[in-house]
Amino acid sequence: MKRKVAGQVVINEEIAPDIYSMWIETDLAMDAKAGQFVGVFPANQSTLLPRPISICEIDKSRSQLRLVYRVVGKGTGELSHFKPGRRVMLLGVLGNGYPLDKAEGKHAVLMAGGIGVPPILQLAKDLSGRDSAPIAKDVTIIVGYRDCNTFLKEELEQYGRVIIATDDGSVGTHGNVIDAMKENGIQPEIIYACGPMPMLRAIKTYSEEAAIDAYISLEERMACGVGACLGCVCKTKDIDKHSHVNNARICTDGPVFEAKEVMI
Amino acid sequence: MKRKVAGQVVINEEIAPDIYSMWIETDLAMDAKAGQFVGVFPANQSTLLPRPISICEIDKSRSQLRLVYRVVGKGTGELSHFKPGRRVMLLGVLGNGYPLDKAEGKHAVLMAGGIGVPPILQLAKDLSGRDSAPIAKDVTIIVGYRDCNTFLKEELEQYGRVIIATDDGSVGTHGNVIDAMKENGIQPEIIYACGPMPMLRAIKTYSEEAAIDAYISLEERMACGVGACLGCVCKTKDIDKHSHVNNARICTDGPVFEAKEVMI
Amino acid sequence: MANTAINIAGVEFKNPVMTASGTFGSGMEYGEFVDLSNLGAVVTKGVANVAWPGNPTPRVAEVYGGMLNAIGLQNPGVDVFIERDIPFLKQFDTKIIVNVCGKSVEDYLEVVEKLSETEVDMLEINISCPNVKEGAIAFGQCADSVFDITKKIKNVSKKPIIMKLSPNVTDITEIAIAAEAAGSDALSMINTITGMKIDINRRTFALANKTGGMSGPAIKPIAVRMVYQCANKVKIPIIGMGGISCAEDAIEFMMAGATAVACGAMNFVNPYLTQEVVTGIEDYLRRNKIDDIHEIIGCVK
Amino acid sequence: MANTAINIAGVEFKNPVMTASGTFGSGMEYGEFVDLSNLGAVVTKGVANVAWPGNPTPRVAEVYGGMLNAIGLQNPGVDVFIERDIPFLKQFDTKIIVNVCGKSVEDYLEVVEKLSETEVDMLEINISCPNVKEGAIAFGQCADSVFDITKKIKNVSKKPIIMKLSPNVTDITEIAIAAEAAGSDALSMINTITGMKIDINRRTFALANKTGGMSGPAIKPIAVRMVYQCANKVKIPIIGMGGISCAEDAIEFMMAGATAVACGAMNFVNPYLTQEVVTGIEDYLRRNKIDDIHEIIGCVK
Repeated sequence: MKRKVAGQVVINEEIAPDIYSMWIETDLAMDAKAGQFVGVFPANQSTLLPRPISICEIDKSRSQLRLVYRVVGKGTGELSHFKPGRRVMLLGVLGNGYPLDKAEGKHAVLMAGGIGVPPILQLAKDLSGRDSAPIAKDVTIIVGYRDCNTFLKEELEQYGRVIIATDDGSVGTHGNVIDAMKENGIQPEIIYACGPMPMLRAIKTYSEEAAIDAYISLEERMACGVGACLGCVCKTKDIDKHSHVNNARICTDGPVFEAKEVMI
Repeated sequence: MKRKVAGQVVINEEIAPDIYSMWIETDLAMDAKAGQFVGVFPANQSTLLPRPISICEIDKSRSQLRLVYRVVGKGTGELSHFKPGRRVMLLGVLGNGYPLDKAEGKHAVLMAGGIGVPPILQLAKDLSGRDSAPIAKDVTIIVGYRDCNTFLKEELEQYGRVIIATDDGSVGTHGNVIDAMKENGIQPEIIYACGPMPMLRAIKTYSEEAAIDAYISLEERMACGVGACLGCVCKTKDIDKHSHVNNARICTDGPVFEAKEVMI
Repeated sequence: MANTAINIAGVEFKNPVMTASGTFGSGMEYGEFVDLSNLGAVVTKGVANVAWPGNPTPRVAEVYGGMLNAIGLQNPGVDVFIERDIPFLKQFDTKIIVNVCGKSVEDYLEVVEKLSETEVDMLEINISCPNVKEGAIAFGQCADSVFDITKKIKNVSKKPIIMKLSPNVTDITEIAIAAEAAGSDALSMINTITGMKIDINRRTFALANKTGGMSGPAIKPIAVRMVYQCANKVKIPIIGMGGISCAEDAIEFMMAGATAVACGAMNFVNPYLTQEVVTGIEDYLRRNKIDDIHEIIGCVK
Repeated sequence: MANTAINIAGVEFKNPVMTASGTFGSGMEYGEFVDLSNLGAVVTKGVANVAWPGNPTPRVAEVYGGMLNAIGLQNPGVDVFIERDIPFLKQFDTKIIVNVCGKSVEDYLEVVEKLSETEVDMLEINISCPNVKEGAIAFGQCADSVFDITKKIKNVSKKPIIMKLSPNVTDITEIAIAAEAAGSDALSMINTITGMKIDINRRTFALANKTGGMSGPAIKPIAVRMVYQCANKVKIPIIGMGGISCAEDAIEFMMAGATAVACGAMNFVNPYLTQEVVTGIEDYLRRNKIDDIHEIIGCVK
């Protein structure tokens, strides 16, 4: 059941230049799944719409969600100044999340780039069975960064083999996550991904050529976050269930789509 | 020199229902005079203009200003939640203030009503010579309240005889400040006033009939606070110096006017 | 409790709170947050004779106190709508107003004729969407064309019609008068105001469509002014909208002359908004000892 | 340092940052906060042939992201202005643009003729103030009357003229084209948008004048859209304004096609705004390695 609720900041710290990690106590945690997101409302009323931020980690025992976000504008800039104890208004839980069962018994490769890395953490945890029974046979995590600020790397390493690609070559493969996959001879049986559009396009192409299932998480400017406004659509191969015009709503039909279903 | 500066909240407490007292550390205190005001900027960006709030007390030794305000809307409601240490943006010091020298050697009667009471406190202090040489021969303070919530009464009593009028008759004279003046046989030689328009009109009439100088502080919706926008004008007997159309600017030519100069 | 029921063109609404077209889908999504049976009416997203794919993305952008949208009236077409959305809405004890859009007069007439045979309560005719190339706003910016299309729709419609007016005009009262003269049963106003946002770092438009329709609290004073102007020029009821974010805003529109109000973009900020406005209006009436909501309609002159 | 000088109708401005008429007096008040010599130009409060008392109070009200004003062009008349305000402004190394208002064509012409004999640099003709009963906006909402008054003023003016356009029109490009065709040297846009606020507790209008002109960040997207539309229709330079609150906003207007910009209501919120916009534009150009501000004018198409 989606709802707008008040959460409370537990911790909010910079973990890399302009990258912040915030734990929020909220009962939305009880409903959350890897790959879903929440809308975080700005406190400053100059803008009003919730910012969609993907869920990085879910701690149901403490009823907390972790959001790892990049400061890019006024909204996230303001968020970065929220201190522990502060109230934060949330809309959630939004989106479909990653289909975990598709990885059963397979070698799952998780690919992410930049601020697409955070949602992969909860996914890696779930697939590797750290908190429950393992789902995937094996988990490899290939993550791309701009430079040596490889945030979340150590945490990801708890849940599988981590391979790094960097734009500037300072760590791991000099190139993108596909380059890193090939360089390391990784052969995915299923791919889960989140990151910038060029990366997702490359993964779509690769997965179609290799005939592997790939689930990618898309981003788009959103208003309502609940499927009402039709702001955040993505062209799809098949007709969408809402308007029957091959326009899926990223906020509700997604953000995770099977790569072959979307025209990106 | 007017300026926009950041002050810091020292204390902010409710002293009567919906009436708050806030001390702010700001170097505007060094320039401030009784009867002047500051513009307090909202933190919530839904509205933008500074709220004009009169100065209740000036502590130059600590570089602090005291504002006593009534919570009437979103802006003051927000202000009431400001905690010590919080930054507050101020525009000041604004307005002309009360002419203290006019009271020299006279029996000064200070009349105020409701949220017009606060500026009278610093004025009483100055005229009675608590912090410096006494100016007035004698200071009588007549203050009107709605009911028994006679905020600032004890503080005013340090600087002169205090007479109370209340709308509901619960304390002092049942009626307005003019009623209380007459009931107590007070004979002002000069009047300083601040409060609601009907009270100021009554004082204007009384002072003209009794041929006594009276200085009254006016209020009006303001935008800029510095005399540029011509929003807060008041009809005057003589032509104003700005537009030559008998419209004085309350924010700069006032807020304190000689009662006989303004058409209220 | 005070009476909050209002009547528009013979249709009785339990309260004056509606949803603004395009911000509430057909009610399914916000049905998770509010009980649609508590609303005066659900006004649906625009429906055309055939499915429309809408505009490319980005379709939305934030601006101070509001947003721009250029959805482009994506919709599944009237047949799917009749089969799927009307039965959904009929489950609730609320009135159904269907927003109708088109690229030509014939498009509008086709939709109106089909909806006339359904159980919907009223039709809101969108002649004011700024985000589609043909039709829409072009019909709504000139009194003569508003008169013409209103007359044609009124001739075929078996449901009362509400012409939805564009604020992007010199004198909205001329348009309102034309719609009334042609037989419109009510007016709704305002649709969005055309705006633009440029991303100075990427040096491009924030919206793929370049311009978009602005909504949200930022436009409320313009909307209130237009409702006031029109309410003093026409006799047909007005449904007021534009940036309503609380019951006080709704009451402001009603005091300006609106018989009913619609909550729009602010549903995105507060998904419980419609319900809160209903309750807030009741509270205001109680606090002010007002027995009947009609006492506040147009009470500020 | 990058070139920030721009030229409008032969007048050279050291930078494109001006003040919006009516928000900056004749510069005296804000001279306490900013050095007027750092600004491209000071655009004064409107000046009529005789003193105008303006409207009753309340004249201003707050709205979401902005304000409403109905000052009613209070001013001391052109004679006092010439004697007092021009000598004051001549002390500074900035250009002087005088905003001219009137209730009849003759009023405008009288002011223009008198100012033609002074040392001011340009005249901005206010045909778009929504707050005075006669004249003003009535001249500005119809292309024919804009053409007519522009032509008459141009015939007598010895100074270059800037027609200031109203946003309260269906198609602002028609008005812009008419002004250009009649010889206007430049355009400034937008004036305020007519709005209204009702105090639901007192059940009355927030402004004595009922309606007022809306300004502030809330109207910026509408202003940017109109500047963009006009810049793509006329060749004369445009001075863009409407809710500018920082250098980024100013750059947005310039990318939409404005040659210069004016800071208005936000001076009231940030009295250092004009100076900060000047500095902020310089910073943007440096950061983006742009040599000449002309590179960004109209760069988004």
